[in-house]
Amino acid sequence: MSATATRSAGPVSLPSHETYLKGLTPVLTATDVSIDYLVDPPVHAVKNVSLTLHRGEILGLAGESGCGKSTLAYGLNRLLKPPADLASGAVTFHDESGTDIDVLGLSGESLRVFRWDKISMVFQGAMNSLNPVISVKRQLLDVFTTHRPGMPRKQMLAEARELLRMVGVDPNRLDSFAHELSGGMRQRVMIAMALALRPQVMIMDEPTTALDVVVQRGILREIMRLREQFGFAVVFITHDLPLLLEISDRIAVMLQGEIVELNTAADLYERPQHEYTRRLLASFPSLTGDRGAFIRTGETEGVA
Amino acid sequence: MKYYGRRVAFYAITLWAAVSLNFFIPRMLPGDPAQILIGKLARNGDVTPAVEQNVKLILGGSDEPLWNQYWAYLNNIVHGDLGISVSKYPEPVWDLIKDALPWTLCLVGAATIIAFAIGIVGGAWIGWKRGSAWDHVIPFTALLQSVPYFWLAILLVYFLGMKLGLAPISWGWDVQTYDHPEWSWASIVDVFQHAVLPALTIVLSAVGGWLVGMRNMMVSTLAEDYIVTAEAKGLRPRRVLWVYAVRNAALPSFAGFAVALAFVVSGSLVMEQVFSYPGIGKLMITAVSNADYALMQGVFLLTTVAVLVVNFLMDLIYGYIDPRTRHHG
Amino acid sequence: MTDTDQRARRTGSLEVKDLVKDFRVRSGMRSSKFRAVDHVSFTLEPGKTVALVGESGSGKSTVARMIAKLEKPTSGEILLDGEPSAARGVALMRYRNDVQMVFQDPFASLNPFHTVGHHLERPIKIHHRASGRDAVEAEIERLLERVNLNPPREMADRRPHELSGGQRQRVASARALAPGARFLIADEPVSMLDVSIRLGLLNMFARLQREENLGVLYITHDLATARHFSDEILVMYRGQVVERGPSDRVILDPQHAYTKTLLAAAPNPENHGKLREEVRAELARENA
Amino acid sequence: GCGGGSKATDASTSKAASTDKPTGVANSTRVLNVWAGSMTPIVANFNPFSPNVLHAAMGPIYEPLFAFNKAGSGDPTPLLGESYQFSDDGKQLTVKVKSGVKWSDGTPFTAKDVAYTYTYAFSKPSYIISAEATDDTTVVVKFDSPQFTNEFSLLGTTFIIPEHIWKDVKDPAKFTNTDPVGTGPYILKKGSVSSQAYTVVANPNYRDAPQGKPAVKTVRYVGLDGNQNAEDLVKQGKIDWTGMFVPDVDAVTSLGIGYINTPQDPTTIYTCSNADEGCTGAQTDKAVRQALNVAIDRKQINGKAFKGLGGTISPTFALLGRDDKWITNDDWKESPQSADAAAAAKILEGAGYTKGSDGFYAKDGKTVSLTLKSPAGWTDYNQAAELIASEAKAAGIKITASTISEQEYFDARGSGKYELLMGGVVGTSVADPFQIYKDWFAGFSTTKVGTPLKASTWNFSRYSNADVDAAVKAAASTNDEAKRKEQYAIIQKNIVDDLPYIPVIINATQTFFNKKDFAGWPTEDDLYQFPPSWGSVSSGVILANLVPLS
Amino acid sequence: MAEHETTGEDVREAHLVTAAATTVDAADVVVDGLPPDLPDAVGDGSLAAAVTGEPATAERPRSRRRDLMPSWSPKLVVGLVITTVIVLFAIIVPFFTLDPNSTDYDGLLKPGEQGHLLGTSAIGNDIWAQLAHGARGSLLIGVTVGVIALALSVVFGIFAGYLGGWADETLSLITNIMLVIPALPLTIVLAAYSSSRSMWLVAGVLGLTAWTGSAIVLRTQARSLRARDYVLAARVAGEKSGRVIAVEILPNLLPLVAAQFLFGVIFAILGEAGLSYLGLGPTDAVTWGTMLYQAQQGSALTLGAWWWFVPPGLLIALLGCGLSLVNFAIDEIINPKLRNVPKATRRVRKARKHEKHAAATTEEAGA
Ligand SMILES: Nc1ncnc2c1ncn2[C@@H]1O[C@H](COP(=O)(O)OP(=O)(O)OP(=O)(O)O)[C@@H](O)[C@H]1O
Ligand SMILES: Nc1ncnc2c1ncn2[C@@H]1O[C@H](COP(=O)(O)OP(=O)(O)OP(=O)(O)O)[C@@H](O)[C@H]1O
Ligand SMILES: [Mg+2]
Ligand SMILES: [Mg+2]
Repeated sequence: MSATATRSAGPVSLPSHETYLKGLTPVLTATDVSIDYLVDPPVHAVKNVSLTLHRGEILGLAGESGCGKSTLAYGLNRLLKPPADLASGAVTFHDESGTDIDVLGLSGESLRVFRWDKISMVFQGAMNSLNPVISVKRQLLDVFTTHRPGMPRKQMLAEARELLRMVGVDPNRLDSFAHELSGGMRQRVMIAMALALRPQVMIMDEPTTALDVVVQRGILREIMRLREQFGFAVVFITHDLPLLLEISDRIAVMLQGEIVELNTAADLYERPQHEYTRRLLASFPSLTGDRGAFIRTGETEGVA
Repeated sequence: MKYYGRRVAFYAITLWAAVSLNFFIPRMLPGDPAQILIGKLARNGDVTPAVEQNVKLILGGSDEPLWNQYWAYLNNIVHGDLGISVSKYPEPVWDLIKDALPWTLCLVGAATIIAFAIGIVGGAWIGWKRGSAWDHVIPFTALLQSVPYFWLAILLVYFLGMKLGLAPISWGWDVQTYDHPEWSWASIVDVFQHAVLPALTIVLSAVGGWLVGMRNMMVSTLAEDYIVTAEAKGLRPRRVLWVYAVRNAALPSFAGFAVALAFVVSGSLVMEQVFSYPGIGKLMITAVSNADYALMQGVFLLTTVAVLVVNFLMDLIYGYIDPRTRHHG
Repeated sequence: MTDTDQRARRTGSLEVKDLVKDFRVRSGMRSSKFRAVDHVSFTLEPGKTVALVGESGSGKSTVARMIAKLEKPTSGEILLDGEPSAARGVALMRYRNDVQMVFQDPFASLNPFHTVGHHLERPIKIHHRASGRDAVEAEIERLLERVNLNPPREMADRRPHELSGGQRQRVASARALAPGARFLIADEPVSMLDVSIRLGLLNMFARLQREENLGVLYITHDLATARHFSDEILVMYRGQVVERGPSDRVILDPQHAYTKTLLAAAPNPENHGKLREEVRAELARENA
Repeated sequence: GCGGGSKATDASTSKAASTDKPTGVANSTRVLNVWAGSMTPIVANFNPFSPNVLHAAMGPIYEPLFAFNKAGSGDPTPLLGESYQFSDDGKQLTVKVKSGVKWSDGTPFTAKDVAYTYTYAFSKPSYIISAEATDDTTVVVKFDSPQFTNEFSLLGTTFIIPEHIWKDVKDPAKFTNTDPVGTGPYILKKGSVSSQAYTVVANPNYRDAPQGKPAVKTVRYVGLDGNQNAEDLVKQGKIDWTGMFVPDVDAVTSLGIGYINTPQDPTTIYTCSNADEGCTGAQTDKAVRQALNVAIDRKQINGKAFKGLGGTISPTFALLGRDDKWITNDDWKESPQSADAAAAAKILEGAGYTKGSDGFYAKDGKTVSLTLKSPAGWTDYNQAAELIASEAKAAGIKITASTISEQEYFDARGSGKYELLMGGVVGTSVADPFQIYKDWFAGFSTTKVGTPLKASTWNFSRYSNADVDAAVKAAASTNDEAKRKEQYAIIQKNIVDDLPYIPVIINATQTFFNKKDFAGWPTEDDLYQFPPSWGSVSSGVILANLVPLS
Repeated sequence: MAEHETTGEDVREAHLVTAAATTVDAADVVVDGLPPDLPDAVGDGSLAAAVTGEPATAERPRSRRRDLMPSWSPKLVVGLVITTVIVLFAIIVPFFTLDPNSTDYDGLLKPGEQGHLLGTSAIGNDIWAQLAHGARGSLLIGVTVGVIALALSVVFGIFAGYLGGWADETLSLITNIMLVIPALPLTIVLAAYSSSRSMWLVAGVLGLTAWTGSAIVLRTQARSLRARDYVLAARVAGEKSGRVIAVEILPNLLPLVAAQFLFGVIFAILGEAGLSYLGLGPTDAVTWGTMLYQAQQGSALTLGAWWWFVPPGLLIALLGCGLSLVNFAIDEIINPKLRNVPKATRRVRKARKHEKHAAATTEEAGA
């Protein structure tokens, strides 16, 4: 079966990729992660995925709907809920301090303390990630009260305002509730919240789907800026390949639970190795370029 | 503004319709109150001619056209006059209601609140522990919920009251110690003791509904993205449970709870009958079995107004409970 | 209806004139008016595609819904063959004979309870495209074949959840074609689908359009497909049409500021790495 | 229900209070708790003319002139009166009242109060022409016709009210008299009326107060909403005296609770019997009533529905034991006690009925099918009705037993719109069935179907028979026993044959009382008064007679 | 233009229903939800298939009707078993019992005495026979009320919700008035209105007061369904309102309607018992309510005749419990989270345990 062949081969990549990796320090390493959904019949959503995220890099994760992108992201952060079950593999977090943390070995209190502080996350449905009946302020401050118990309240407030300002939301909106904010603002609030503890890794699961292209652009720009400022690493998940090509350093292409190609953005665009990547790229018509393959089959010159 | 205009119009129409129904329905009932009163008196031996004469005198004169009666009735209601009870002649209906209302409010109200509280907290817990052995509580609550109320009450009286002597079985307070309940510690304790069995009956049969509802809401809520987010934020589980999940999950129950509270004023007919509890439900039974229109209307009206008022209050305050409804339309 | 009639009718156009739609929005105690569509006019010609693009909430769907008679315009007219269109009764039925709509979400626009056959059978019967069991079945098969759902007989017996998203969208299209419509309103017909199947579907639309000489209103966010699949592009912004023109002209040489913003925001693989550079430069400037 | 019935009592014993006085504990503070059938909520009303008057007003607070003993024959006990005398023509009554009696507010009671009561506009019966106090202890009442038969009503149920208070009452119908002034052994404890109970305390001005009466200083009347509730409280010792139906007497008496059963009131099947007055249904045919009369199994009904506590009924409606002397034919002593389907069949077939394939008799193509209604909650009646339906079926008569609300019941009864009802006949309070004949069987005591009965008439069956009417009139105008008996023979012959009320049983009248803490209760041997707590007048006499033991 | 002001009030109205009905949060109802076991978004997968040579997603063709059936869970099984047993009891057993109204037997026989399986009542009715006939009576009333309430709630709920505008205003107003009027007293008054209360009358009266809660739930759903694309699509296709409701909307509300129906049945059986307790039950039929009433009136408990008092109450509770359990299963179809989440939790816990166990054994083996 072709799937097996691909797996044994590992993700396709170019030698230049190796060059690119030199001089980077890893921050998160996933080895051989497999995740199943224990439904009837079981779904093998992620199959033996290995991935290394480096400090300060934006790693794009692309692939069509249902290929296991979100599942993998949840797995990296130990957020899988039943019926998902991380069947095998290892995830290691390489802390700034130099210690390595076995993420899968964490549990209870140690896991709780680890979350958000080291890895934070912006969810696919960020629209729904804010509790609708609790004010933005409380949800933001909760992060501080839990993870920075000693912090004076005043400072927390100041910090919260600063965070909102950074993502381009009026700090006065702190007392708002989710429904009082537009979709874009909610996304930004979530990004602010994810930034609160200055984590070393941020996982963003389709943070801009369902948004207007104009709004989306604004948010992307914001993320890029913040990454430049704080130097966190980002796993950016989307099925919008053109978008990824614009913003990411490296791109992993997922197909049916496996990473089939992992390459720098430029290489991937210019020299796609895997058949699937090639097709994927081909399905985006060019906006400004010539029509290429996308001649309207219906075009009838005669009538026009 | 138009929206509120419509709401007010709605309340006005509902009130009018309910008030009118209250007037017409009892009048369609068969039965001559005088006959009923005399018949009842005769069950206990002789009825003196003087008494009979009195009965006829009291109950003789409603030969007026229904229409006139209706206007008089509306007029009286507007003036806060609920009329005079026939079965407890010449006691004004309002006085009867006034005496009964505190009992009903305290007992049924407290029981409703307790049932709700247990339901919400228990439901939250069972929902939180979804998939665990706690789920097996659900069928039992279903069973309790389906038990005929009076059957349960009678069993409780029989076992807890009679066999074990754990709690008093009649009345709202110990009439053998106090002519009226007093503001003394002992008397208050006594009133509480008398509320134990009736309240237990209500709580047992009502808790299941809240519990299951809350548990289901809880399970759905826990699958929401914002709960996952809260967990990802590394919040303590207790905080996730009580601050992030319970509040959202309990919201839908509040509207139902408000309505339940409103219906508290109509008392609990069956329970009050079983325990000779001096509440509104008892009045209703008295009214129906004596064709006491005025009393019946009084109780109906009270309930209707209570429900409307609670609905209105809910309209006003729901925004504060649920910020989502606060601003947008 | 004779063939000649049919052909004669095919020449008419669907004209939208000065369409306005106000919504009442309630906020707390007050209710205010909100103008979702503000004096929009355009004409759909047979065999032509007009694309309607614009930001989210700019009123595109509202226009579509008004044309489909799901929403009543506050003012303005919808003229079919130069005649005002009806809002109810037999006349509405005739209008619907000619104007059909394909909905955005193929997962929501098919009733999960009914078979594919049912979805097609109803419009055929309602609009008297065929009568008698066999004729209806033949018509269903013909429609399914038109949209490349093969084998049609087997497909007709399936229920929506047994179909892939692309297949569902095809069923939805077939349904819209069933009454023999001349104009098709397609409200983001492919946005819910994976990139990998979008093009196929768009091509199918284009083919059907050519074969049936359909006038199509193609509503989308996706400027690239708007450019490639339409003759004319209208750009909507806050209820108004701010720019219109031949598709290549609008995309390659935008005039209105909003159109420019929109184009700038659209992801373009050719721009890879550009955003990062921009941001870096910006930060460097700030720090300096 | 609070019906009853039992074996006939030979309790026609001594007249007044027992001679061997139980010695009690002086100054006991033990409160006597009574349930006299009041339902909650209790509303203060001590106007003896009000239909909603509370029990304590009738006997314990207000008294009539004499106390008639419903449970025995014999002379009435003097209360406020001392003696009375009818003129020979029965048109004048002279009463001597006690002297030295005071109202509970200290005002002296005189014959003037009695005269006032008899002429009080609100309570005056129409037949009274005048009542005058000829001196402080004598009252002369004049009537427009012989009133021998109203002796009980005039002397035994008319509560004497104080003129000095009532003359100021503006609207007697609305007067609730919450500060009652009476002559009885008790006065209302101020502020004690609540929705659940009220308390009366010894009247310091009571005429027997110097003798230490009443010895029970405080009596509390409670309200309860059901027999079950009351029974439980009796068992718990929280109620000391009540009269109600309890199916399992042993369970109560085994706890050391005193018990007496004094069946008094007949239970019957009311039939709307008179087609001339507008009755409809198969029961208007005498044959059907007669068949039903022999088809029912009275023994079974007593055993099952009345737990064997009912008394045997006589079709003459004379109370067996007490009124034996008024039964003019030995054949009419008892109604048949067991079912006789064959006899029923004979009667029906004789009357032209034929049995259909469904097992029920029919005539002219119409099956005999009747509905027997009883008020919901009157268990003994409900159960009896079920039994009757089942027994009638065996005799080929189709009866559907159904329960209805009290209001429907009373309405049906009053208006005559019914076929069969389970119903009680109020037993006479004197040892003479006359009152029943007059009120329940006389044609002048009824009206057409659809019009409610007039006051004081109870002929719900719409029975009307010229012979009976004449006999009733003749009996009313004489005080001579033999002459009356002649008339009774005519009445009895007719009603035993016509059966407008099909006699079923004499209801048990059960009384439960606390014999541990109180003595002086009526007993089988000394049935000095009708024992149940709800008895009007009698309850006052009994209370005054009780002594606390603890 | 009422049809546009849909958003705000529904949030509340959805919950303005009986406690039991709150088990369904209207916002969460996925009436036309996909079979939850299947992946939500099934892509065409044409590309992926082209690449890997296998279909992208393994689809299990399941018929829609099967999806509407609750999947087997212990709750459902227990609920169905209880309900079925009682229904069969009501249908079959009455043919083989003594006459429930016959009083030919001795009173208060203990269970087993003189061949009476459950003894006799005070007046000698065979309790077993009464229980069986009572089951029939109670169920008939329950089902009748369920049907009446359902019909009314469909009219007042679905029609109102779908049609909107004035029709909605009027129908909702009636619903709200009915909601405001206290049901039990109204029932009493209506029941007292007719002097001979046949079973059908009692059922009718209960039915008239039982529908409001369902109507509100259904209305909220219908209002949200009204805006569904497939309903709009049907309108664009030219379907008439009546057909849209009957063919497009109703089928998707089936689980909800079924749940409301079951609630109606439980409500009716309990309501009938309550009415009977107050002496206003049916007069021409044996039901569990009338049995309880007679037992209570006959002081069954104080007489020690538990076999007279306990069984009818217990059967009511059991039937109610059975129906509730079935209802829970329906809730789970309407809101798959309810079923899947707890089930998933159990599965994963089991898998973990299994893994641990396996790990332990391998360790042991290694040692
Ligand atoms: N709770 C679940 N139970 C069963 N299968 C699930 C569950 N959640 C996800 N899956 C399956 O796991 C696979 C991967 O899902 P995942 O959500 O990770 O996809 P994705 O790549 O994030 O897709 P999208 O782009 O649509 O977000 C899919 O086939 C999906 O159907
Ligand atoms: N029923 C309604 N009531 C009130 N406002 C509405 C209603 N329907 C639409 N609107 C508002 O009208 C505006 C236009 O909506 P419309 O759906 O036409 O936008 P759109 O261009 O299709 O957006 P999208 O690209 O997101 O689909 C939006 O602001 C929307 O909120
Ligand atoms: Mg995803
Ligand atoms: Mg749109």
